[in-house]
Amino acid sequence: MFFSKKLRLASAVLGVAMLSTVFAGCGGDSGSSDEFKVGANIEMTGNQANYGNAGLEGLRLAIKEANEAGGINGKQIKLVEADNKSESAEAVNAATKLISDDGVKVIVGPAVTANVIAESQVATDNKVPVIAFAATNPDVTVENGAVKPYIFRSCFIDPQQGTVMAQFASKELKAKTAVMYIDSSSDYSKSLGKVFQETFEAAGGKVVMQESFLAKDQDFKAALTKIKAANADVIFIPAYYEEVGKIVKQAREIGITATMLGTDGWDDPKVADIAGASALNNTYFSTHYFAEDPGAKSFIDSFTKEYGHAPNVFAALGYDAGKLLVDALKRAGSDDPEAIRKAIEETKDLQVATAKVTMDPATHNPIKDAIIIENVDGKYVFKSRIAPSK
Amino acid sequence: MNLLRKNDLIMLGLSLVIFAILQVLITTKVLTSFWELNLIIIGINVIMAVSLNLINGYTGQFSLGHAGFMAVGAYTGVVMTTFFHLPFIVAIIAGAVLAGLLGFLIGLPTLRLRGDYLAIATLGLGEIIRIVIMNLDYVGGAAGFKGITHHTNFAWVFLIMLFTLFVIKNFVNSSHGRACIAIRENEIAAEAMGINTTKYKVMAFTIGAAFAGVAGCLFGHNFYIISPGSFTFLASFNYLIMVVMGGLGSITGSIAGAFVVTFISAVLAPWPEFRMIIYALALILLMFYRPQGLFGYMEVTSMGIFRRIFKRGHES
Amino acid sequence: MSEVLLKAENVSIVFGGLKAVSDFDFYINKGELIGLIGPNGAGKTTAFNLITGVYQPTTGSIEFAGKSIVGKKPYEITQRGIARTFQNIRLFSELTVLDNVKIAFHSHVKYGLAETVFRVGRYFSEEKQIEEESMKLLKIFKLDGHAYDQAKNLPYGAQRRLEIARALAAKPKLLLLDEPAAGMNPQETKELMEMISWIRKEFGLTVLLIEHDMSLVMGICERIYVLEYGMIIANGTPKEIQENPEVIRAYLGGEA
Amino acid sequence: MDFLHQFVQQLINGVSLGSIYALIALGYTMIYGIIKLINFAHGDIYMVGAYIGFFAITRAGLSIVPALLISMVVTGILGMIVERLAYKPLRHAPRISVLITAIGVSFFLEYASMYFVSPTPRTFPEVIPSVAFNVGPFIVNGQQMLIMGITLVLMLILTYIVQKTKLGKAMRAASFDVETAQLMGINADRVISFTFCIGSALAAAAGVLVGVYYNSIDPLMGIMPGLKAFVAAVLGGIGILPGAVAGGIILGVIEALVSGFISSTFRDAAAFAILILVLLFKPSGIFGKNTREKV
Amino acid sequence: MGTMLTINDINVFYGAIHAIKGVSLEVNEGEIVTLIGANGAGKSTILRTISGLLKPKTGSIQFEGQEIAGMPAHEIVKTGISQVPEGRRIFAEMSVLENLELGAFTRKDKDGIKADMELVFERFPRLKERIGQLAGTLSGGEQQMLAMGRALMSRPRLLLLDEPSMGLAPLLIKEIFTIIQDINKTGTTVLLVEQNANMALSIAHRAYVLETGRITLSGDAKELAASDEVRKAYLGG
Repeated sequence: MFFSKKLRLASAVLGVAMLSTVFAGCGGDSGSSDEFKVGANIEMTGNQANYGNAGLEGLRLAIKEANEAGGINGKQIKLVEADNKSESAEAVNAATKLISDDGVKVIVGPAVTANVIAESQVATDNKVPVIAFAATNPDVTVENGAVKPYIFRSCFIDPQQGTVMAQFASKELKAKTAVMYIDSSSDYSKSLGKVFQETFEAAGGKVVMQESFLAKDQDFKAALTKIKAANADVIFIPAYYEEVGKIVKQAREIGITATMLGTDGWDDPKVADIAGASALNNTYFSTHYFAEDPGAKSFIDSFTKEYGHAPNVFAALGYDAGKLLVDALKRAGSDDPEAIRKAIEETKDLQVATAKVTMDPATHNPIKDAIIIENVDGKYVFKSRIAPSK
Repeated sequence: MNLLRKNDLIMLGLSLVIFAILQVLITTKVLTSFWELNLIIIGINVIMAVSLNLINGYTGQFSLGHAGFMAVGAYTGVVMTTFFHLPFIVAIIAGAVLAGLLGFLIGLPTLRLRGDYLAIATLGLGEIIRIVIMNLDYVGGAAGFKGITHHTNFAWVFLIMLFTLFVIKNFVNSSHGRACIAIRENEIAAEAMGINTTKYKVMAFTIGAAFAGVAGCLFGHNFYIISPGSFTFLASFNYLIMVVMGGLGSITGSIAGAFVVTFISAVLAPWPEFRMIIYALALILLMFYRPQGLFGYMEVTSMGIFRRIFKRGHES
Repeated sequence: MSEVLLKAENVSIVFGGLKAVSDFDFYINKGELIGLIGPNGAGKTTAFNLITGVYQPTTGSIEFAGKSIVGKKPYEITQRGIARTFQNIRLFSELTVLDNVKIAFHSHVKYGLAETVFRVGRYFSEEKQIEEESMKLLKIFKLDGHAYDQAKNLPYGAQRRLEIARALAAKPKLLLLDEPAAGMNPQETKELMEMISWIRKEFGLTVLLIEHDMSLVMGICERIYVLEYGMIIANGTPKEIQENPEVIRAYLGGEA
Repeated sequence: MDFLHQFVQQLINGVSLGSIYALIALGYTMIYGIIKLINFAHGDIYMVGAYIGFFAITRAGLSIVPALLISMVVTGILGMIVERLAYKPLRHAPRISVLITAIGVSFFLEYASMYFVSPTPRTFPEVIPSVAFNVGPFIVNGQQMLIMGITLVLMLILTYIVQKTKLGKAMRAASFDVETAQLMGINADRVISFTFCIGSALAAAAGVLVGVYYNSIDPLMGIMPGLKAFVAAVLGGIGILPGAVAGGIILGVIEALVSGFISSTFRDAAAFAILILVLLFKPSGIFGKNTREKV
Repeated sequence: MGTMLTINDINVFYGAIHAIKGVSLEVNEGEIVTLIGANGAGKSTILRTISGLLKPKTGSIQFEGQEIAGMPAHEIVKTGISQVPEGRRIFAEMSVLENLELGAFTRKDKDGIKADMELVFERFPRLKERIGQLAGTLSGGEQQMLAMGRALMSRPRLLLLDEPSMGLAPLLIKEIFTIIQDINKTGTTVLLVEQNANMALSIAHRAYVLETGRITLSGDAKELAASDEVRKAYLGG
């Protein structure tokens, strides 16, 4: 009576589902020995999917090229992808799955700092090396002053960019006052702001106002109206391109003519699309590479051929991480995570799309130049190349 | 009445057997750490769903802000362990107390509202909690709280889940619980039966919030980093879906709902493009063909199969 | 001289400028069975709502057992000993018949929250007592066979009986019945009449009922109040009421 | 710029943002008025409207007005289809089932769109040159004027439809009392369908305008504005058309003022706080009438 | 005079409640038929079943030879039946004019509607005075008139009236009943549900007395008015 037919069916389904969980759990083997299993923990859906997916395209291309060139000692590299839904909790989930179920020996990603930090504990516990391709926050590889043995990155770090832009503002632009407009939902943005302020004020400038917004905001006019009133020489906006495009557009609309400065998050053709070429004039940003650099050219060509559209900076960084990984795998010669870890740490003078990199074993950050680009009528114009300060 | 106690003991024994089996499977690595993690998430979701069910399903008060209380518990807990270096259990209790207190303070004025108005007000309150946390630099603001020590494991989650189920089941099977159910069924008649409806609505809301706080604390200590982004109204929707999918007013249902939703999410993980589409369609179809959820108001203990196994009938 | 249990003096209530009940004067002695009748919209249910605290009177006083109950919430009034049924049945329809009755014992439960949650102390003994008393009530109302059925699945007449059983479980001194026979057939109505008389004696109750079924009202009430346009137009024995020209006019219409 | 100056400038910003909330809120409130459903998918309808407008402009090369009209028509039909397939079968189901279905529809629209148009934001072409007009010391740009202008026109048209046309009257009658409306010979199903059509068309217009205004659209763009619009509708008194407009504008202005004078990170919190205060002190909204359940 | 409406053995349920138990009745063209009985006897339920708001579980309802049981309410209006619901249910937030326009919702003949509107105003001059006023601000009697005028706007052949006297002062009741008689004289058949039995019987041709879902008496209105049976049905004894 109480236990109707339908209900019986429902619980049967439930039971099967439970059992299958248990059995599915038994399936995690370490993979066959004729391929290298590499994990990609990526923001495929959710708020940061744009950045994650672009990086994944670059990564896939690097792996594909390596496989076409004969793989690693005749073995093919197999990329196992997992979606972290742009949430740090899910990044842990995805990393755990990659390690325990898919048996990967090394992981590339995620794109965003917070997600990499979430993942790093699981990777460290399981002694699986990680290469972060776009997480520029210093805390990614270092904790309490000590380097995290298994966590690496293939991009430069925020202090470098922040310092570069602050020096650029005070020395080249002779700016005395600055406003910072920060994405307070992003560690990236916040830490860049901090470094910029320190450097800029040390050089005699003054940050007269700091405003904040949140990722995915649409309307910035209210805060910009306030910023306009501050009348500063430069406005520093360390943020990602989606918001940057809208901010620049709306700033110009309400009559802000001041110079705007940005960071690598600006490096995407979308900024010009959204803001409009003329609005973007009188803006500068730091980034990882310039399209006419050696190495970059061939990457851009093959990327465009592969996907039918030009790469953005995330794609380039994803590609870099892939190159770095392939190089390390070759030198490691086995899929032993410890060997891979050691090989990554010993990376030296490796030509990737954005630069020639050497891994700093003390910080697990690559030693890389930063580039400053000026937007002129919708085109990137190379401004300067600045080596890391130390 | 011994029957009640006997039933309890059987359920408890059964649960401990399941626990032992799973724990052995985990320790021997038969269940990989990915599946351990999923079991942990299921456990946390069960606590969330059952505590929300107390508010939505049993007391009939439409709350859409449950993730907010989870956030309070999570942040309180990690502050306790990370900044004050207090034991995990103290953090859990603190998370429960603070979330419960907040639930009480919020519930007192807002539970005068009914139906959709209450729903939108609680949704708003959940968002306000999240935004306030987002603006607190003390806990890392929008970028999240980092450097949390990993305390949560399967044993903690399972035992606390069991405790939650025990408390909430006992609550709803008492005069207090019946008062809440009466409010759901007919508030005016409940009041006419001598039930102080405001008191019981607030009580259910407070207890529900406190357990959400517990779940939050477990959640926070599982992921090394927590950010306000994990506690948006979409997360509240997700818990509501678990409750409705399992059946409003059924603890068994909430367990099943939490299980099914977490499971679907894990199984569909390799197809991120389709995952949400399938999930959405499943939800709509469920509402078409089984709007009362998988279990309706039913509990496992009252089901034929269970009674048959333990040779137990209704006393009548 | 019998003791007055409920006394209303000069009670009026205004809804949006309209007087729904005005200058309502009325008393019930302990142990009486009183009927309250009147045409549709005369304000009978409003009077019930005033007594049970659902509405607060605009003016006037209501005393129960010698104490004012104006300003008290419905649950407080129930706890003081007035229980009611509703015109449009308000059962806890998804719950079992037994649970419906158990709920009404609420104000007499002494065990606390901790005893509940950890199943210690008075919990089991009181629950046992509640269950036994509930079953006893169900038996009286011939509902014990349906104890585990959902209330909504009961036949209509049985639902009406369940509402009364539930009200009794609150252990009232005064029972208010709002159209207890509505929707019942003559046979059911007759049984209901007998039951009401019986429980009144058995439980030592005072009863006030609103009813349209005159066979019931005239059959069991000792005294009847007639309301029209929110005012009491007559008060007397069934015989007196049936022959009162004011009442006939109120019911059948003045202009013929 | 002094305080007053900034204040007025923020008001201008707030009203243009509020106009968009108002357009979406109108649909919310009409649908709630007639079938008492919080249509959580309404924000996603707005997103679909934005995409249809986007493709009409970029693929078919249309200018803004025809693109707006096409988007309104197509999205209006989509609204009717959604109602027909997802909500009509649940006309007599418990409220919570319909609500969960609405959440399901919302997810479906979001992720199906994501599948078809990719999660990458699209850049809306510049259909209106972004010229800034200086009105005294204040700045209003062309797009703000477009938004306010089109919103005004649409509201006038809506007022005409609802007040003067036969279907509009049927709509008002049915949302006041479905049963009696049926006794007048009004086909409730058709009226509900029509309501979804108009509400969705207005949301589509808001979507296209947002595309023009902010230049960028993506499949998840509807979540927050949808929620805000619902807040606006409740603020004004749900089911009341002028209430939705007022609620939208009030919300827009509050957000602009909070962003301008406190911090934009508290903007959403302020919006919800105002909502809760209004609900606590006047549960039926600013324009609503209080009702109580009959005992 | 032929039979206009034939109800044959209908049974209607409200959930578990068997509200109407095998009721049959007839209304002939040109008549005023009244259905009287105490509260809760099921009078309104019968009217709501005729107009399609409720569906009978069994039994048939034929209007001018056409089976209308189970037809949706908005279609039944088109066949020529119009109902003035209990409690009037005017559209309070719309003007008097709009209420009347809604009454003519099914019609397309603009001139005819205009003419009928004039007729309504002739019959209820007070409505014309308040043409632009919100219907909710009218007095009870005016609202009853509006509800009747609204029903007449569909130019019904059968008018169903549900408790037109409810809540009205005696003088007004008299006025309303005179108007009902007038309406009937101009060719509209009327089925009147009333609790005020004396008043209803005074204007009706025939009557049915309903007790707890069953018809217990029927016949010539004048004869019923004279007998003591009706009083018993109401007051018992």
